[in-house]
Order: sequence, then structure tokens, then C-alpha cells
Amino acid sequence: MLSQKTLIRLAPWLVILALGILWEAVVVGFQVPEFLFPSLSAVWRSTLTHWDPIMMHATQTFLTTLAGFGIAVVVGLVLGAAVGSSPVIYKALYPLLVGFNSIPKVAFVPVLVVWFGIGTIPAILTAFLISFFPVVVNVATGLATLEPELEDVLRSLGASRLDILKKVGLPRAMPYFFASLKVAITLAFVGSVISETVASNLGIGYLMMAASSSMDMALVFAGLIVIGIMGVVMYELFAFAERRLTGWAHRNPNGAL
Amino acid sequence: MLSQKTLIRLAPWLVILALGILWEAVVVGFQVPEFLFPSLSAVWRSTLTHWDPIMMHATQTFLTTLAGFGIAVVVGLVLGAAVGSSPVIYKALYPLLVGFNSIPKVAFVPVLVVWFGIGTIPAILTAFLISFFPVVVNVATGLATLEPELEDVLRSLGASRLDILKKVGLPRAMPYFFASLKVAITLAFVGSVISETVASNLGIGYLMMAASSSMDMALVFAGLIVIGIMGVVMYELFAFAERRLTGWAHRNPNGAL
Amino acid sequence: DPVKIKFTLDWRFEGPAAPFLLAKAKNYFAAEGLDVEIDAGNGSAGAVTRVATGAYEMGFADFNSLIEQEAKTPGTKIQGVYMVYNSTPAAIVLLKKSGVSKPADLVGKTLAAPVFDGGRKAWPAFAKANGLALDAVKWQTVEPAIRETLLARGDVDGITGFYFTSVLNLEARGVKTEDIVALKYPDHGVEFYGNAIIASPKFLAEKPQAVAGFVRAFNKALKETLANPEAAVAYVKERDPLINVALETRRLKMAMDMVVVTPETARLGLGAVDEARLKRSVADVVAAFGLPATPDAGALFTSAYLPPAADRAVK
Amino acid sequence: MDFVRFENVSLAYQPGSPFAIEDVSLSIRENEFISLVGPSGCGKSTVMKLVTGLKPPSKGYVYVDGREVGGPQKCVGMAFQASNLLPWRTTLQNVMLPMEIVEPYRSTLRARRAEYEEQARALLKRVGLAGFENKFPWELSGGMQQRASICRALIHKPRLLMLDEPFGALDAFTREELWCMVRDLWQEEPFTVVLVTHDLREAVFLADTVYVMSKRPGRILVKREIDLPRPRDLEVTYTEPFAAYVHELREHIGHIRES
Amino acid sequence: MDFVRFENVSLAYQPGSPFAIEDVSLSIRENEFISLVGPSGCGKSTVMKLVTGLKPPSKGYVYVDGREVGGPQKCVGMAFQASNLLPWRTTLQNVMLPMEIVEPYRSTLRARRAEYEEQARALLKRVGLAGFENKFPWELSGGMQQRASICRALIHKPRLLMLDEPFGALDAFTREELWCMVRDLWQEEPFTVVLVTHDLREAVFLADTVYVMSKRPGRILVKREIDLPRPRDLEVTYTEPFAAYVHELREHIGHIRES
Ligand SMILES: Nc1ncnc2c1ncn2[C@@H]1O[C@H](COP(=O)(O)OP(=O)(O)OP(=O)(O)O)[C@@H](O)[C@H]1O
Ligand SMILES: Nc1ncnc2c1ncn2[C@@H]1O[C@H](COP(=O)(O)OP(=O)(O)OP(=O)(O)O)[C@@H](O)[C@H]1O
Ligand SMILES: [Mg+2]
Ligand SMILES: [Mg+2]
Repeated sequence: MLSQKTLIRLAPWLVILALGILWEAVVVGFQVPEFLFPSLSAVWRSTLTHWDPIMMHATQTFLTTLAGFGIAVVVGLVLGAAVGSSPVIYKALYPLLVGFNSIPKVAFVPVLVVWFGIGTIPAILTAFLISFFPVVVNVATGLATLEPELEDVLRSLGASRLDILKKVGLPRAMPYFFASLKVAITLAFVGSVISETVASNLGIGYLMMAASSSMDMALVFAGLIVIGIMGVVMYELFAFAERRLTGWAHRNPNGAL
Repeated sequence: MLSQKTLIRLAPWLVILALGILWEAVVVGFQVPEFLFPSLSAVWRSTLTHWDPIMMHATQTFLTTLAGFGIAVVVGLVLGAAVGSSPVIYKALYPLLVGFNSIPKVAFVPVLVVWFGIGTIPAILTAFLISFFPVVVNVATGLATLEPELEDVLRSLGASRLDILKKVGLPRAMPYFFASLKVAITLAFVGSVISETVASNLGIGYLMMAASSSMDMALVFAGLIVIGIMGVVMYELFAFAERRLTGWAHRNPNGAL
Repeated sequence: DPVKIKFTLDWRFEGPAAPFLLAKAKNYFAAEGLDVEIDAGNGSAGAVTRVATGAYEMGFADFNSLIEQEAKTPGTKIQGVYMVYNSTPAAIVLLKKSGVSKPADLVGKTLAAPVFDGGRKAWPAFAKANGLALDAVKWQTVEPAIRETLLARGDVDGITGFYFTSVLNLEARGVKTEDIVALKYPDHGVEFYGNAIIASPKFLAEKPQAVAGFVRAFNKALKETLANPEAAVAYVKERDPLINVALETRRLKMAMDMVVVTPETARLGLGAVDEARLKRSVADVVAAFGLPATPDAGALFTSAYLPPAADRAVK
Repeated sequence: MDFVRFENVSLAYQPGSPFAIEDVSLSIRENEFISLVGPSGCGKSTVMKLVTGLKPPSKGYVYVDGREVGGPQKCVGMAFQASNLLPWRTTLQNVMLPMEIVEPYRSTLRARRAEYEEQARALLKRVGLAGFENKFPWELSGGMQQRASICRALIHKPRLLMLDEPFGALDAFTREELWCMVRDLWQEEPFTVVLVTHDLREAVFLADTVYVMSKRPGRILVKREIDLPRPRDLEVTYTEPFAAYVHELREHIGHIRES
Repeated sequence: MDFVRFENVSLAYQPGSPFAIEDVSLSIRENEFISLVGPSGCGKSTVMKLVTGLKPPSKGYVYVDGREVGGPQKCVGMAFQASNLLPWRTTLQNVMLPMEIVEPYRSTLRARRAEYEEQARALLKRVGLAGFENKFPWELSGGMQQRASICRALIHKPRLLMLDEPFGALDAFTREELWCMVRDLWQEEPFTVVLVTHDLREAVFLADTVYVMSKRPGRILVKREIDLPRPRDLEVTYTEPFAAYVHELREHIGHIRES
């Protein structure tokens, strides 16, 4: 039998392999037409054929997403800290934020285009608009659920509210924060890609639209997979940072991470 | 001066009022053309004119969203529990989930439409697909950050893993869970609306497409606002449940809630 | 200093965009003292909005959307300066097995199209011209990307769309060319014009020379494209390496044959309009779209920037 | 037959780190009341975790009830050093927790909830927490939390009771009352008890056997049987033999500190 | 001048709920060492929260250093009943926390971090935690956590030291060592101390004045000055007057329990 450790290391690859085989088998077995759902092998061939343009578009999307995500993290932290530490701000802003985030961001892209032209800036802004909310919610929840006992440690030293936030609030909220990053990065990708499909000459979103209007579904799926891979890469980065920064919270030997 | 309590009660209304005035002032003041960004008063008139169809479409979207959201919560809880309590499942599924969620769900709608026909089911599924991930991430994080001391209380009684999950894991993860609901419900609305814009004759998404194709931007914005309001209504429901179920975690008198 | 022009296409970089890209690549614009930046669009109505808001100086947009814009927000004053598509490329596309071969057969059928689709919006004009009731067909609203899929699978009886997009899409979904029936709007009494080069009023007022130069350069490129479509598509490929050259060449040729080279352009030359037809078509659009006002046809299109007729002649 | 047996048990919390306890051997008879004393950080709580199966030994073997301990036990009641009450449960709900887990209570809980809750209330009353049943743990003082946690360890009448400094946060009088309570419960219906404490009087008053542990890494240095007659009354603490025991143990521990 | 003064202070945790402490008046001189004893749940920790300004009184007034307490104080060092170490900080980082907050250390921390860390290490060594500086709180035993928390209360040489049952989880010997440590620090450079304890010997050994509180709602029943000569040696605990004090206090508390 495999040891637990080897199993854990291999697990993601095994699952991906299994999914890949399933995909190919279903598509080939049920003769799903290519224009609907191409086979994995077709996607693979298409990826190889269009390697250079895919890389170029992917780089654009990646950088755009990172920029939007970066803004989202900063804004999310600040808003989350405000919402989580003041009942007035909480009550005042939260419903509004929820309402705003129920709206598909794609509706704003045309407006952004008018203000900023098509291309990178609307994509960055869309990525930002779509992804800051989870950060706000989680940071706010992390702060609001801070044990008063821990806060008292700082308060008994006469610490200012900002000190308390910095020394207990935010560290305590770190596990929440990292959870939100995982959601936010996926949304940031969604945001920039959606914006690219509506208004851009560049990026995976554009590539997918172009491919789908030239009926190259294999290329569309290649684009999807590239986005997925970029998402996973970013996730692994956070997972690394998370292990380093919130190891204290993940000390449960039976838990994951 | 207003008392803190009154201030808290009034805060959301004041902010909304302020935003409304700002909106109207900017649009009227800068003479923003209506086809780009209509004034609030125009949106209001349009809402009154089209009250009945808006209500009809809103009901459809609301029910669709609720159905998708319901599935997402159940699936999210189950997956989150699995991911959060087993290192193997964590490693195996997490990257895949992240990858999948980096992909704009709108790309799947055509496939769903082909499989399930046009209308409600693809919308429900899109709402589900787009909104389960935050639940998974937060429940998993809540479980993974469970203090081993609390788990030991159950373990010392010889409790099964399922008991531990039910009696400590999930209650401890409740604050995380509720945080994720707030994100998930907004995404569920986005999902069903997007799906409706792709293929449906019903729902706010359809209404907005129809309105925008006849350049009735006021109606488009009315649709957006209705979605926002539905989001806020759902949020208030969770906020109520949250106060009742996780009061223990929100006992910090300086915190929000 | 060259005059900067931000120009938006109606759609992505596809075959029919070839003349624009060719003109840029071969420096025809530069020769006119212009620095043109060409962006992909996301719909021919969207292009009108982009120009209307001032984000773009010029664009390639559906002329009927321009009529609608002017009717709904009078005073926009965007003008068409070169009518590239002499008629609307809209068509109702069906499969032979539906048994439809003429408009009268459409009664009771279900057609799929986005609400903003030109063909769907122009349906009242099509119905009127062919003596059909307005509610003779049922509509199913879908995204552009999946209507051909639904048709190929038989979920709907037909679709509306741009002829040269829908037919090619259907073929890619495994439908044979001979199984496709297309009721092209221009062939069935709908006199709508198609896509035109449009310019914002501000730009027209401030840089009329630049507009004229743009049109001149474009006209030259269009003629070159007509003469050698294969070569023109190479410039599309250059701009977007992802395109399928064979497919886009076919698309370009279909577009040329259907809406660029028509009896009217043979008579008036490329880019021009027939004043009488323009008037009629504006009225038809107003009726079909249910618009609140009828804009002045003369203000919507100006022939002032067109190159001499000789330069625009086609056979 | 020994009920609990340690055979040369060592434990390192991380592989490779120094042992927290080393080469500990001891055996506890069924229904014996033993007490574990030793300097702070010597590994007393660690021994508790080994007995209950919360930690597996790095070396050696732990047997409970004749079987090697391979995981958490079913017959245990444990009061942790930090009371570890679940913050989302009221005091009463915390005390009721074992009833929701441990058989036979678990399967009869639905039918007999009222009866069990009555037992829990009675127990809470006995430790002086009447009226606090519906308070949350963070609404209790430190000593009250500790008492609630003792109730949670007792409610399901475990065969093996583990008490980790259960009375540390209590004043002398409350403490002595609880000594008597534990003594009475144990006399009425004997069970096996492991008591960790720093109070030597407590150890001598309650236990049959006192084990003294060395500094880190903890080893068993002394095993002292307490031959005071049962049942013991609080009066016994003022007698000469009692004082002698306490004195002797105190000497041992003093020795350890100096070494 | 009194350094700390309570004037008829009452506190209810929730408005409308019964008082946790009621009508408490007391005054503590600058550099006085007082001790607070009383049955579990009587409100000793509550008094601590009032002094440090963590809670405002429901009735009455609290003054520290001549000014009414309107919020957390700047000159306080507090060891909480539950050690409340921050789990994301190592022991050393936990002890260093006050240096990051309290002036004048805060502004000189950058320049003199090494020096301050040295002080923290020295203090940790003094309580027997040398070698555990880089462990996280959950890697320490209960008693070790308590000792780390005492260090955190002392590191910034507060003018007012609040100790809430600081030695409860320690064995007798460690405990006495720490008594002596606190005594020495206090003798060297006097400061005001409020010590909550259940150990009457501890109270008498360390304090100038012992206050005895009643059962819930807590009131001050007895104020007892301890007239043992300073500096006191551990030997003093074996003397007759010492035993008399302890006995007297014990009687008082016994009285309270019965009432
Ligand atoms: N979770 C842990 N991870 C790493 N080391 C630990 C852990 N728990 C305890 N230790 C170490 O094991 C040793 C023994 O700890 P233990 O808690 O058993 O002591 P103890 O005898 O109960 O002390 P006290 O009387 O202070 O509670 C200590 O040195 C401690 O640092
Ligand atoms: N956060 C709180 N909310 C509500 N009630 C509380 C809270 N903290 C303490 N109390 C109540 O106030 C009373 C006094 O508590 P306090 O913690 O001051 O007691 P104590 O004297 O320190 O007891 P112990 O010696 O057990 O620590 C108790 O009855 C307790 O239930
Ligand atoms: Mg211990
Ligand atoms: Mg207390």
C-alpha cells in the first residue's frame, strides 16, 4: 500500500489523470460532437498548434488579473477592517456591498470602456470589482469574531484601536483572509476574462471569443484550461504563504493543510 | 447628537440616500448621456412604468437563484467538510476546484443549454456552479483551523469522526460558513442572471438584455437595482440566522454585528 | 503630426474586417496623415454607443442601430460617412428538413436569436414585406454563440443572424451546405442598409480632412480586398494569428457577394447610398423597431466625404 | 488484572524532538484512585493524553482494560487542565455533551432527555453552579468553568475518570467540598481515577497511590501507597500520618527541583 | 494620595442582570501590594477588569492615579486568569508584546530590540522557561503558559501590576520561587500590585493588605493589613504570626461559605 504521505503527494495528479481519462472517454464514447464539447486530445492538439498566441494572451490575462486582484486585496483588507471593527460602518456598508455584488459585473464593462477605452484598464477594474467582496466579508468576519479575551490583552496595555487591529485583529483574521484569497483569485480571473471577451484585443477572454467565432471549440477549451492552470498556480502561492503565516491556526494534526 | 443605536439603525438608509443623491447629481451635473448611465430618476420612472414585468421576471430570477443557491450550500457543506477534514481529499480536490472556479461559468452555459434545454435548469445549475466554491473554501478553512483542544474533548469521549464533525467541527466553522453564504448568494444571483442573458425568455437577465437591445438603459439599471435589492433581502435573512446561530462567536462588544 | 483616430470595429478580427486591417498594415492611413488604432468590437450596436460616448472617434457600426440611437436620444448627430454593407446581412436560416423554402412557410415556426440581433429586430419589416403577421413566428431568446447549435440539434426550427456567420457556423456543426435554407432579408423586400463607417459629430466638425482621408484610404483598401480577398485575409491573420484563414476567406467572400457588391453599388459605386431608399429604409426601421421619432435621413448619412465616384466604381 | 498499564512509555511531541516523558511504567488496578504529582511541565498532562489515547506513544505500550490503546477510549471521562468548554453551548449543554456521544445514553437520549438533564442539573447544583445552567462558558468565572468541566467529566459515569488539575482555580473551601464530592461518588460506585494535582494534601486525601514524576523529561520517581483508612473524612487531613505523607511527598519533590 | 480608588462600585455584565460585584469601595496606596481573596465566582476578576478600565462600572467611580478611569490604562501590566497568550506568537514574541505597545519602549524598540529581547529572555529564564523562547503557546504545558503570561505582565515594568491567580497551575516549589521573584522585583523598585489568589499563604506572604470578598454579588467584607516585617523571607511562612493571619483569613472565608 502507498504511504499516507505519498498518497497525499500523488493525489492531485491522480485525480487530474482520472478526470482527463473520463473526459476523453465520455467524449469519444458518447460521440459528443466537437463543436459542443471537444475531446481532451483535440484540446491538446489545439494547444500545441496555437502555443505562442496562447502564451501571449495568457500573459496578458495573468498580469491583468494580478493587478486587479492586488487592488482587490488592498481595498478588501481596508474595507473589511472598517466593516469588521465598527458596527456603524458594518450596518451602513454591508447591505450596499451585498447588493452591488449581486449584480453581474459584466454589466459595468461597457461603462468602463467608455471611461477608460477598451483593453487592460477595464479588465483590471472588472477583476477588482468582482473579487474584492469575498476579502471584505472574510476579513470583517474574522475581526468580528475576535475573542474579547485576546483583545483585552492589548487593551490592558492601553493600545490604540489601530494597534489592536494590527497586533490581534489582523493576525487572528489571517485564516479567514487566506480563505478569501482563494475565492478572490478565482473571481479575479473570471472578471478579467469576462471583460476581455467584451472589450479587448488581447487576453484569454479575447482568444476564447475569437476561437468561438471561428468555431474552434478545442481552442476555446484550451483557453479555459490555461485559465484554470493559472488559477491553480496562484492558489499554490497562497497555500505556501498560508502555511507559513497561519501555521498556528492549522495545528490540528487531523485537519487538512 | 444621535445616539449610537439610532445611528446604527439609520446608517444604511443614510448611505443609500447619499449615494442616490450623488448618482443623480453626477448624472445631471455632468450631463452623462442616458444611454450610458441613466439618472436615478429615469430609472425610477422606468421601474414604475414596467412594474409588472419587472416583478414577474424578478420572481423567476429569485426562485431560480434560490434553487441554485440551495444546492450550492448543500454541496458546498459536504465538499467543504470532506476537504477540511481529510488531508488527502484536500490535496486531491482543492487545486482542481480552484482551477475550475477560475473559469468564467458563462462558458458552460451553452453546454448546459444543449443538455438541459433553454430556461430554468441551466440558470439553476449556473447559479449553483458559480456559488458553491466560497462555501467549500470557508467550511474547509473553518474545519482545518479547529483547535485540537476542542476536538480532544470529543475524542476523549470516543466520538466517531462524524460525531466530531457534527459536534465541534461544524459549529466551530459556523462563522466561516455564514461569511461564505454572503458571498455565495451574491454569486448565485450573478450566475442565474448571466445564464438568463445567454438563453432564456424569462428572468431579470432576459429583461436586461431586452432592455439594452432597445437601448432602454433606464430599464437595464432598474433590473440591476432589483437584483441588488433581492441580494440585500437574502443577506438580511442570513444576518438574522447568523446572529442567532453564531452569537457566541460575535460576543466581542467592540466588534460588528 | 499624424491625426490620431480611435476606431472600433463592429466585431472581432474576422474576414470582413480585412479592408480596415489592410489599410492600416499597408500604411494607407499613414499616407493620409492618420494614426488609426483599430479595436475589436462586441456588437454593431455597441459600436454606435462607443462612438456616441466619445470613447472612439470613428467606428464600423450597424446603420440601423444608428437610426435607433438618433431616434431615442435625438441630437447625438453621429453620421455615417461610408456605407460599406449596401444591405443588411440579416437572414433567417433554417434546415431544409423544416420544409420551409419561402417566407410564407414560416408561420408557426420557432426562431432562436438574441433580442438584439439585427434580423430579429428587423422581423416586423420582413413580415410586412412578405405579408406575414407579426406573431407568425415564436421567438426563443439565446446568446449568439449557441443559436446554430440549437438549430443543428433541431431544438428550434430556425434562427436569425448574419448570413455569412450563421451559415458558416452551421457548417462547422456538421450541417451540409445543401441542407441549409437561408431567407436573406435583402432578397425578400427588406431595404435596410447594413454596416457603415460612422464618425462622431465632434470629430466631423474638427477634423473633416481626417475623415475624408480615412474614407479614401479605406476605399482603396476595400477595392484591393475585392480584387484579392485571399491576400487581404493575410492582414487579418497578421493582426490575430488565431484565425482560421480558409474560414475567414470564405466569410469575407460571402460578405462581399451578398452585401458589398450589389446592383445598387454597381450603379452608385461603393460606399454611397440611394437618397430615396435611405429615406424609405429609415421609415421602415422606425416602424419595425417601434421608435418614438423618425430622424432626418439626410442628417444620418453624408456623402460629403466620399471619394470621387470613379474611385468607387465596381462591376 | 491491571486496568491501565504503561510499559516503558516515552513520548516526543514532534518526531526527533526531546522526549516529554521517558520510559514511564506504571499500572493502575481497576477502581484504584491514583494521583500524579510533579513539577510544572514534567509531563503529567502528557500521561493523561496517553491513557485516553489522544496521543500514541513514541515508544513503549499503553494498555487500558487489557487492550493496547489504539485511539480514543470509550469509557473515559476527562476534565482537561484548561476547561475546554465549547463556547457555542451553554453550561448545561456542555455538561450534556457526553450523553450525546457515549452509549448507552446516546441511544436513549431522545426518550429520556428530561431525566438526563435532571441529572446534569443536579450535578451542576452540587458543584455550586445552580442558576448558571443557561449561561455560556464565557459568562462564567474561571473557577466556575473548571467546575462545569468537572461535571462534564462525571455526567456519564465513566469507568475511567481523568482529572487534570481540576480544582486549581478554586478557593480552599470549594475545593474541599469537591474533594468530598469526588470521594463520595467514588465510594458509592467505584471507578478508576487518575488525578493530576499540585496540591499534595489533595493527592494524599483522595488517592490510593501517589506517583511522583521527575522534571522534564518526566519519569516516575516515586510510587507511594497511601494507607489511610477509607472512607476518609476531611478530619483525616489534620492527623499525624496524613501530615507525614504530605511531608514525605514534599521532600521528594523538593529533591527533584534541586537535582 | 491613593493610587487606585473604588467608590461604591457595582457592575452588572448585562444591563438589568444581577450585579457581579456590588458597592465595592477600596483604596490602594501607591506601591502598595494588596491581595484579593474570596470564593470562586465572587467577582475578583471583575474587580481587575474595572481597575484596568477593561469594563466601565455600572454604578460608582473608579479612580487610578487620581483620574477617573475612562478606558484602558497605559501604566498597567496584567496577567490574566487564563493566560491568553496569542497563539500566533512564540513565547518570546508574546513576552515582547508590551514592548511593542507601551512607551517609552515602543519608540525605542527598533534601535534597542536586542537589548529588550535580552531582558525578555532573562525574565523567561527566571521563571524556568529558558529554552522555550521559540515555542508556541500550545507547545507549553499549562503551568508554563502561566509563567510566560507572568513575564508578559512584568516585562515593561508597569506602575500597576495586576495578577489574577498567576500561580494556580504551578507546583508548590515553583510557586514559592515565583513568590520570591515577585517580592524581589517589588522590593528593588516598588510598584503597585493587585494579586488575586486562592492561596491564603500566598496572599499573606506577599501582600501589605488582604481584602476578603463575599459570595456573589461580591462585596468587600474584610480588609486585613499584614504587619509582617519586610523584606520577608520564605522562613516567615513557618512563623506563628504568619499562621495566625492565614488562620484568621481562612475563618473569614469559611464564614462566608456558611452564610
Ligand atoms: N502540543 C505540544 N506540542 C509540543 N510540546 C508539548 C505539547 N504539549 C506539551 N508539550 C511539552 O511537553 C512537556 C510536558 O508537558 P505537559 O503538559 O505534559 O506538562 P504538565 O506536567 O502537565 O505541566 P503543568 O503542570 O504545567 O500542566 C512540556 O515541556 C511541554 O513543553
Ligand atoms: N463576561 C461575562 N459575562 C457575564 N457574566 C460574567 C462574565 N464574566 C464573569 N461573569 C459573572 O460575574 C461573576 C464574577 O465573576 P469573576 O470572574 O469576577 O469571578 P472570580 O471571583 O474571578 O471567580 P474565580 O475565582 O472563579 O475566577 C460570576 O458570577 C460570573 O458568572
Ligand atoms: Mg498539565
Ligand atoms: Mg477569576
